[in-house]
Amino acid sequence: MSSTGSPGTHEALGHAACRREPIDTAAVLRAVGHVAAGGNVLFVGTARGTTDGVATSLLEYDAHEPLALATLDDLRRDAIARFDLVACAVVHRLGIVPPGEACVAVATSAPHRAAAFAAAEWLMAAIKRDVPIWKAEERPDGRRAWLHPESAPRPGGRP
Amino acid sequence: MSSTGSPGTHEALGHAACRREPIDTAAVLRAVGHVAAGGNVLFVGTARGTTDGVATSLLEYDAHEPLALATLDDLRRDAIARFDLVACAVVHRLGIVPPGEACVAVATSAPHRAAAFAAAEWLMAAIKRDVPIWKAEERPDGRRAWLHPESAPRPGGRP
Amino acid sequence: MHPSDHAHRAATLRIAVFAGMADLVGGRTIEMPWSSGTVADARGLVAERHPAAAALLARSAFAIDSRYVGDDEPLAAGDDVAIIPPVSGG
Amino acid sequence: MHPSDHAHRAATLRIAVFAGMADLVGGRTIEMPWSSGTVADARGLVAERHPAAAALLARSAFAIDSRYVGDDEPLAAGDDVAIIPPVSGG
Repeated sequence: MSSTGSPGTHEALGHAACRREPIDTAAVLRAVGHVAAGGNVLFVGTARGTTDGVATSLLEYDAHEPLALATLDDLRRDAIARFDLVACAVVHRLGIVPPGEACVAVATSAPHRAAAFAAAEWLMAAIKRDVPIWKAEERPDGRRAWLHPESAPRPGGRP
Repeated sequence: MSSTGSPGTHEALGHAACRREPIDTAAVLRAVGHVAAGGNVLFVGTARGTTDGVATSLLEYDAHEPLALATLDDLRRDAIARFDLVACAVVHRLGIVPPGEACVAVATSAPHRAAAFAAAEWLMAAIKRDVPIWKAEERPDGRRAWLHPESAPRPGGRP
Repeated sequence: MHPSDHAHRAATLRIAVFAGMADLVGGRTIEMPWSSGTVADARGLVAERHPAAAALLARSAFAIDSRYVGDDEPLAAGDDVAIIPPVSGG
Repeated sequence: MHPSDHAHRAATLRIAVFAGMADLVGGRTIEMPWSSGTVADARGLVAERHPAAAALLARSAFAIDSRYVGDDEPLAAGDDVAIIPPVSGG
């Protein structure tokens, strides 16, 4: 992991992005590397081949891209402030995602590991709750269903 | 992340290792990739440039290698069983580690993210508590101090 | 009375829709004649034109220029309007 | 009485040491004449020969063949013995 930037630039370290190509997860982890950080966590959400016992041939993600990107970056900066991170990066895949490939990657770094773990877990929960991105699961029979969970609140509670 | 093995081989997925060369952290993450896993966590502990405000020029790790490797593999298998993981891998660096480089890398994968996060945190705490590996911090003045924490129990409580 | 009913020269309101909402309305943009009105008025019009989308619409938010807005917010033709149904990313 | 005192033909016990313990005893192996005895006996001998290491030794475990053993465990010359001080990996 390489050293980047100086301690004074912590708030700006890392980035938020949406990509239609495969996510370079190693690059997401590298983006949070810093000599001030001893704990580095990378979470990668991958498309499973089955969900609740039903085979999934592929996933598709749709998004309100400008709002999704702004929300991802807001959450990234929130995570840095809440958990006193050295850096934080997040990349979400859009479009078709075959089984086994990465849908989302979140990386956090902090002086010690507890903050890096807590921030990555918090950020993943926040992304699933707040970012205007939607997933469809396509079954082998070709049926594709967009997920708009009944249990989810109307979006925008966190503007 | 690639699919490897079949669901029946979960217990064996992943590996434990000690290395005197830089750790390929992306390879550690790849080692736990599987289509049955949707949540993948990679923790990387890196050598900080400062500890408690004191500059550290480098770290050195010593180990009882056979016992360290056996303990790492026991803990890896424990983590798989406790958290119902798809796979788990762990690599610890030995010898001299310059600031910014990885000292330890742990990867976990599970159907959902909560188990992958919990297992990685548990495994890191267990490694720090149970594995016969020791760290020395060298200051810029050349003094190198091996750490044998007063607060730590006598090793072997977990044979 | 619909906002468009008393528009002598009705302009067009374009609303971006996504995911399951796009499936339900049969496209990624809803276009409606529009002179003036609020988000609540737009909700009513969309539900009337696309009854199959009414239930999901009731659980959705509106955004203008990448900012969430409430039902009292005025909408003008030309605004960058989007309907944001419950999310499922990550 | 030390186990070695009544050994007519004393063999050698080799104990691997690491990290701060190696610094304190001045090497990575301790060699002592040995006929028979327990881990407790070996502890006493090491502390006597290396007083500077006594405090850390008291907080350390012994292992034979990569298995932790208690103070009552018998030790034989030729056993693969190691002293394991409190750990600090990760």
